[in-house]
Amino acid sequence: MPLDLTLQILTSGLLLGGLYALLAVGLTLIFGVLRVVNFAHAEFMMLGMFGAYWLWALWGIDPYLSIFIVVPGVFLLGVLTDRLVIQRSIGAPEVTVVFATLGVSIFLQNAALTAWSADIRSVTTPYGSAVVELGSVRISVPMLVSFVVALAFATGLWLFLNRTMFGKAIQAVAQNRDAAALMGIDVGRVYLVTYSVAVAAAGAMGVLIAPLFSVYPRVGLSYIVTVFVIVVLGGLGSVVGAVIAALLVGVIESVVGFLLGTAWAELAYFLVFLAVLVVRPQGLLGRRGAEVYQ
Amino acid sequence: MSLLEIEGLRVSYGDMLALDDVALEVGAEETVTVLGANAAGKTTLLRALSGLVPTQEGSIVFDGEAIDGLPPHDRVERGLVQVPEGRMVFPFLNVEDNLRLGAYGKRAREELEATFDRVLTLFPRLAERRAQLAGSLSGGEQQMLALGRGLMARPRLLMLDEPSLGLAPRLVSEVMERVAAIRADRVTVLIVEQNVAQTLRLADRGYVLENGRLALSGTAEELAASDEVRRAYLGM
Amino acid sequence: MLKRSRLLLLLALLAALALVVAACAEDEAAEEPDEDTDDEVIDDEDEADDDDDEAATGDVDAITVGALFPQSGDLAFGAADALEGVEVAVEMFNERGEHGVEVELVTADAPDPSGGTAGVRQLITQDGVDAVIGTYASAIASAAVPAAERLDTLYVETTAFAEAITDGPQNVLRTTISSGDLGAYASDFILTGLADELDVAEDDMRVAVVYTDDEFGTSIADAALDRFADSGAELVVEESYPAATTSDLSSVLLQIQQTEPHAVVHVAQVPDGVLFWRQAQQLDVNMPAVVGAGGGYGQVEFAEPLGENADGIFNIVPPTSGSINVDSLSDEAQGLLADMQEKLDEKGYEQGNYTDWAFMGTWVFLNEVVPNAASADVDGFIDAAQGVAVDPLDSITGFGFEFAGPDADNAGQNILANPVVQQWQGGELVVTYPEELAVSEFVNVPLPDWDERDEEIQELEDEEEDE
Amino acid sequence: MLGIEHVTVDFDGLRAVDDVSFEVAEGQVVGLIGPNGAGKTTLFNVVSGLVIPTRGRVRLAGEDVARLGPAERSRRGLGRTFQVVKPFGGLSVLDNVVVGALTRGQRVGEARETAAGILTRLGLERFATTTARSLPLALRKRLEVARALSTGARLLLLDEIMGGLNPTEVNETLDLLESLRAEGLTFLVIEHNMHAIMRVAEHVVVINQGVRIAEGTPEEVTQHPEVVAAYLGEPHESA
Amino acid sequence: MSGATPSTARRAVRAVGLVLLLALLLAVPALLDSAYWLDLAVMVLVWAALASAWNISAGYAGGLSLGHAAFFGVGAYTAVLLFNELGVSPWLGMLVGAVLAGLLGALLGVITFRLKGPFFVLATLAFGFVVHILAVNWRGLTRGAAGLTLPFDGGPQNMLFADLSTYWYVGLGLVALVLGVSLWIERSRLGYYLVALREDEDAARSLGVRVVGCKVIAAAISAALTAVAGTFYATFIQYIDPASTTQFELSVQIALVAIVGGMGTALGPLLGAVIVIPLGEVLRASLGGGPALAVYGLLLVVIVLTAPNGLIAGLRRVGRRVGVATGVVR
Repeated sequence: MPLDLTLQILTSGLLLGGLYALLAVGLTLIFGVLRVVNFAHAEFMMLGMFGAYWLWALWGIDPYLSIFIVVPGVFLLGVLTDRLVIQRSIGAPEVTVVFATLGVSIFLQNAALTAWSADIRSVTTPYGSAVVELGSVRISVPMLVSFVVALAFATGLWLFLNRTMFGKAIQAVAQNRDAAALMGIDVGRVYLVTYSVAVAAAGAMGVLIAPLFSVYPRVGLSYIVTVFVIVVLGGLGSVVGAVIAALLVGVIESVVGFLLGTAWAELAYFLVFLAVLVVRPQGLLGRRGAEVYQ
Repeated sequence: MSLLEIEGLRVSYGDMLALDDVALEVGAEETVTVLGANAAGKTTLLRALSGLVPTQEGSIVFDGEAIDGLPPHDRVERGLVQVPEGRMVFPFLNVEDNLRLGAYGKRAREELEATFDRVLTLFPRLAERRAQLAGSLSGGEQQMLALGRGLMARPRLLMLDEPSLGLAPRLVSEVMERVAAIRADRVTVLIVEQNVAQTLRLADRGYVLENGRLALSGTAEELAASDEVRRAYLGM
Repeated sequence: MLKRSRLLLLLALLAALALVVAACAEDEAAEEPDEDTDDEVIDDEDEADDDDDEAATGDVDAITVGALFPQSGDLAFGAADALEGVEVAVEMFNERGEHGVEVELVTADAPDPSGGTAGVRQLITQDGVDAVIGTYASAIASAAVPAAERLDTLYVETTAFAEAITDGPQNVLRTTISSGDLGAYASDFILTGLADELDVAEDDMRVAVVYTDDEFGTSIADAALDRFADSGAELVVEESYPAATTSDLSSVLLQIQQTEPHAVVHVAQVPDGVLFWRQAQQLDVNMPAVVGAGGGYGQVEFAEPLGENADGIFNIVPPTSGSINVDSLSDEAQGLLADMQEKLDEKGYEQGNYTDWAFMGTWVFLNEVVPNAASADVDGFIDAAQGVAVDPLDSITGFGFEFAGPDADNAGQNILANPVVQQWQGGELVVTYPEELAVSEFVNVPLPDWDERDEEIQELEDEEEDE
Repeated sequence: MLGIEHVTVDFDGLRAVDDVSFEVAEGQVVGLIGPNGAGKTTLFNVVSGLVIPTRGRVRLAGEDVARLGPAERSRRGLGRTFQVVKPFGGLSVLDNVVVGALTRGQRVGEARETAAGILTRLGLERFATTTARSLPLALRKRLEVARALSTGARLLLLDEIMGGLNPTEVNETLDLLESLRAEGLTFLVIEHNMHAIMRVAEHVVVINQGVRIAEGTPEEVTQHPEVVAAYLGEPHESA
Repeated sequence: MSGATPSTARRAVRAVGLVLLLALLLAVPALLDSAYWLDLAVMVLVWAALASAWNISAGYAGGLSLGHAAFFGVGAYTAVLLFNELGVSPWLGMLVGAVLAGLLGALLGVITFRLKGPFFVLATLAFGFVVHILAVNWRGLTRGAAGLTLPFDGGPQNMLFADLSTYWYVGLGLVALVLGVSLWIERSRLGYYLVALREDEDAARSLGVRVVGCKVIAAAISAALTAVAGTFYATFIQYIDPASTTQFELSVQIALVAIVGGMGTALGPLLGAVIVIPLGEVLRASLGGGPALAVYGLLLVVIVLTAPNGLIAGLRRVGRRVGVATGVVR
C-alpha cells in the first residue's frame, strides 16, 4: 500500500475515533461513577444534532455558535433525566438499572420521531466540506474541530477529575459510595453532575458533527453500539482507556473497512467485543477492580 | 445536655428487622462503646446514625436537633462523622487526597490546612506516605488513614466502627492509643468494637446489643465486671 | 406444590386439546376460504347482492378491492401518496362508468410485515374484497402477498420494488418495476449511453458498485452486478455497508480513489448518500459518473445539502408524469393525467411519485383486467391480465403494461415497466435518458474534478467575506 | 478427613492467610479461633473452594481437591455455613433446604421429605413455609446449618453459628453438634463464644493476621501468651 | 402445615376458574369475529411464548439477555430454509431449529456464565448483533435483507394453514408447551438450582449446585423454545427478513413484555403479552408508530422503577385482597 494512502486511512480512522471518544468518555464516566450503562447516551447526541439543525434552519445560527445554546439545553435535559429516572434506579434491582435507560432511549428516539418525523435533514455550512491539507493527507475541517474538542474535553475532564476537589469527590464516589457520603460528599449531587456533564458532552458531539452528518431520530444507532464496544475495550469507568480505545477502534474500522469491507469490520469488532468481555471483562486497558459490579 | 440522643430506633432491610427499639445517649466529650456479637446490629446502628440506611421508627437528635431525615452529607456538616468498618479508604486516590476529601464539608474546609497539619502530626506515617495510593498501604496504615480522614471532618461526635478489625496486636494498641489521643482532644467518641477489653478501658460507658435489641448498658466498669459480658465476649 | 401439578396436568390437557382442535379445524379449512368470502360479500354489500350471483355466470359487474398501505408508523407519511393514487383511480373509474362495473374500495393499515399479513386477512375474510392493492414498502408486500395467496386472492402491487414479490407467488400482478430492473437498467445505461457519452468502449469500462445491505440495496446491486459480469466491463470495487449504523465511508471512497472507476453505482439511503458525497469532496475522490438507483438519490433531502455539487449525479427510477416530457404522451394519456390532477386538487391531495405509480397501476387493473375477467377471483383476473397491452405513451407514467405469464420466472411482473435515467440539475431531477422521454440534455458528464469545483466554492466564500 | 497444607492467600498484595497448615481427623470437632479479620473465613473459603489459594493445598479425605470447584467439593461430603448468612432469600425455608438435598441425587419428592426431616431436627419445622429472608437472624443461622446438613455432608465447616444466640439457644446448638458428632460427622468450627468452643472442641487452632499462632486443646491455647495477646492486644492483666 | 394445603373452597374456585379460562381460550376464534383481532390474538400468543422462553433464562436464572432475537431468527430461518431448499416440513424444521438454537444458547451460556450485571447484558447484546450481521450479510444462505418467503404449499403437514383459527390453536399449543416447560422447571431439580443460583451463587455452589451446567441448560432450553416460537412466527407470516427476526429492537421487546408482566414467574410473561401487545396495537392505531413507541419507552421506565416485579405482583395482591374479602382465602 502506498504511504500516502496508508497515512490517509490512518488519519481518517483517528478522526473517526475522535468522534467516538466524545461519546465514549461520557458513557464510561457514567458507568464508573453511577454503575449504570446509559443506553440512552446516543439519544442525547441525537438531540444535540436536532438542536443544531433547528437553530440553523429557523434562525440561521451556525452550529459552532449554537453549541453554546444547545449544550446547556442538553445538560438541563440530563439533569431532568437524572432526577426522574437515573437516581431512582440506583440501588434498585438489576433489571431496573439495565432497562430504565433503555426505556429512556426508546422514549427519546420516538418522541423525536413524533415531533420531527422520520425526515432526514442536513445542516449546510460553507465549511462542511472544507479540508486542511497536510502533505498529501486531507483532513476534514469539521472532523478536525470535533477531534480537537473531543481530546480537549477528555483532557479537561481528566484534569478536572484529578486536580479539583469536586473531581476527586467524583472519584471517591466511584471508588466507594458509602465512604464518600461519610466524608460529607453529597453523592446525589455528584451523580447529577456526572450524568448531566456526560450527556451534555454527547450533545456537544451532536452539534459538532451536524455540519457533516444528516439528522434523523434514529441517528444514535450508528454510534451507540460502537461506543459500547469502545467503552468495554477501554475498561468500563476508565476515561483514559476510553479515549485510547476510541482512537483504536476508529483506526481498526478504517483499516479493516478498506481491506475487507465495512460489513465484515463490524462483525469483527463485535467478536472482539465478546472475546474481551469473556476473557478480560475489566477491558484491555482498564484496571482490575473497576469491573466489579456493585 | 446529651450530644446525641436516640429513642425507639427501628431499622429493617426488607422484611428483616435489624434494629428494634434501640435507645441510646452520648454526652458531650464522653466516650461510649457499643458491644455485641457479629451481626448484632452494631454496624447497622452506625449506618443509621450516619443516614446511610433509612430508619423506620424512632428519633435521632443530635445537638438538640432532629436529624432523622437528613442526607449523610448534612449530618457530616453538623459534625456527626463516622469512620466506617473495613476502613473504606479510596484505594485509587493517594493518601493526601484521601485526607483532604475528609474535609469536604463546608465547615471543615474552612480550616482544612490547620486540620491537615494536625492530622499529619498525629499520624506521622501518613505524612511519609502522602503521595502513595491508599490501596497500597498496609492494613494498619489504612486504618490510620481512615481515622485521620475522619478527623479531617472536624467531628463533634466521631463514630468508629471496629477500628481494630484485622490488625496485628501491636497495631491494635497503636490504634487505641490514637483513639485515646483523639478523645483527649475533647472529641466525643462512639466506638463499636470486638476488642472488648481494650475498648472498655477506653470508654466511659457502654451498651450491649443482642439481635438488634439493647440487652445491657452501664458504665465501662460495670460492663467489664458483668458475668454476661465476660463470658460472651471476653471468653472467660 | 400439589396445586402446581394439578395446573400442569390441566395445561398438558390443554395442549393436547389445542392440537386436536387444530387438526380438526384444518380438515374444514380446505373448503372454507371460498365460502367465507362469498358469505361476507353477500352480508356486507346489499347492493352487490344480485350482481354477485351474476358474477358467477360470467362477466364481473361489481367488485370490492382492498387497499393495503402503511397508514400508521414510520412509513405512513410516504405511503399516503400511494393510497391517494388508488383512491382517486377508483373514484374516477366509477364516475366514468365506461365498463359497467361498480367498484367499492376498502382500506386497511399495514405498518409492518406482520401488520401486512393481518391487513390482508382482515380485507379478505372480513371485508370480502376480491383483490388487494398495495403496498408501498417491500418488506410489507413480501409478507402480504403470500398471505393473500393463502386465501386465494389476487394481489396487485403498484409501488413496491422487491424482487421476491414476483418470484414465486402465483396470485400477483405487479404494475411497477422490480428492483432488479433498476439495477439491470443502471448497468445497461452505464455500458451504453454513459460509455458513449464518456467516450469509453464498453470493454474498457471500469465500474464500482457500492450499496446498502438492506433489501433495496442488495437486490438492485445483485442485478447490476450480474449484468456487469456478463459484459466486458471490469468491476473494481464491490462494497456493501449497513445504512443504519455507518458513520464513515472513507474506506470505500479511498478504494474508489485507488481504482479510478469510470462509473460508480451507489444504492443508498439519504444520510449515507449525503455522507458519501461530503467525504468524497473532503478526500478529493473524483468520480466521472455516479449512478444512484432511487432511495436516497431520488430525494430532495439528498440533493439539497450538496447544493451545486449534486449537478450531474444520475438516478435511475421508474418514470412518473412529473419527470418525463408529458407532451410526447398520447392525447388520451394527457387527458387522463389532467383528470387525475383535477381530482387530486379537488380532494386537496398533493401529487407525488407514488401517486402516479399507484394511480396508473390501479387504473390499468380496473380498466384492462377487471372488465375482461370471466370471474372475480384470482384465476379470472390472472387470465384476463394476459391480454393487457398498454403502450408506454398511453400511460401517464411513461411506461407501458404487459404482464409475464404464469409460467414465467417472474409471473405477474409488468415486463414493460422500464426505468428512466434522471440527473440532478439545478436542484431538480430531470429525465435525460432515454431520449424519447428526456426533458433535458446531459450535464456534467464527466463530473468535474473537485479542485475545479473547490475554486468555485472558494470564490463563493470570498464573496461572502466581502459582504 | 481434612488436610490444610501451607495455604497462603494474597488479596491485592495483602496477605490474608499466611502459610497455614493443620489437620482435622475424622469424627473430630476442631475449633478455629482468632480475632476478627484474622483470616478464618478466608480459610473456610479456601477449603470450600470459593477462593483459590495463592499457594498450598487442601486435601479432602486424602484427595487433593485443588482443581475442584465448590460444587464438586460439596458432592464429596463437604458442607459449610456462612458467617454473613446467605439464605436464598426469596425461597421458603423448606425450599432452601431442598436445594441441598437435591444435590445428593434425591428426587424432588424425596428431597422434600429429607428437608422436612432436617427442619424438624433443628426445630425449624414451624417456619417451613416462611420466606427465608424474613426469618430472624438466629434462625437464619440455624437454617445455614440445616442447609449444610441437607447435602449429606460428612465434614461441616461452621462459621460462627452461635453468634447472637442466647445461652439456652447456644446450649441447644451444642447439643445438636454433639449428637451429630455421635453420628460420625466431623466439624471445623469458627466461633467467638469461647465457652462454647471449650465445651465441644477437642482441638483448637488459633490464627491471627493470617498466621497460625497456636494449636492444642482449648485449655492449652487459652493459656498461650500469644493467643491472649492476640485477643486482648496486650498481656492480660485485669481478668 | 395447615397453611400449606389450600382450602377446599379455594381449590374449587381455582378449578372452576381454569375450566372457564380453558373454554374461553378455545372459543376465542368464535368470539373474535374479525380476522384483524384474531390475527392480533395469534401475535399475542407468539409474544407470550417468546417472553416466557426469555423468562426461563432471565427470570429463573437471572441472566438479562438482550440477544434473544438471535434464537428467534435461528428458529425462523432454519425452518424456512429447510422447507425451501430441501422440502423438509416446518414441523421437523422446528425441531432442527430448536436444537440448533439450543446449541447456540448453550455456547452463549458457556462463554457468559461468569459475567454479571451489565457485562452479561452487553455480551448478549453483542451476540445478538453477531447473528444479525450474519443474517444480513451471509446472503448466499439467507438472501440478506431481501428476506425469505415461505411459499404457500398448504396443508397441516407443512404447518401452513389457510384458516386463521388453526394458527390460534397451534399457537395455544405453543404457549402451553412453553408454559408447561416453565412450570416443570419451577418444580424440578433444575428450577431449584436456578433460583438458588440467582439468589446467592456462592451459597448454591457450596451446596453442590454446578453453576456452569445449570446456567447452560437454562440458556439452551430458553433458546430452543425461543426458536420454536420463531418457526411458528415464520409459518404464520410466511415471510422473514433480518429486520423482523434478528433485530436488536426485537430482543428489547421480548424482554419488555416479560418485565412488564413479571419476571421470574410462570404466568407473568403471559400476562405481559396479553397487556403489552394489544396495548401497542391500539396505541399505534390511535397515535401512530412514533408516539406508540414513545409510550412504550415510558411504560418500560415507569414499570421498572415502580414495579420491578411486574404487573403480576400487583395483580396477585389484588387477587388476595378480593379472595380475603369474599372469604375464599383465609
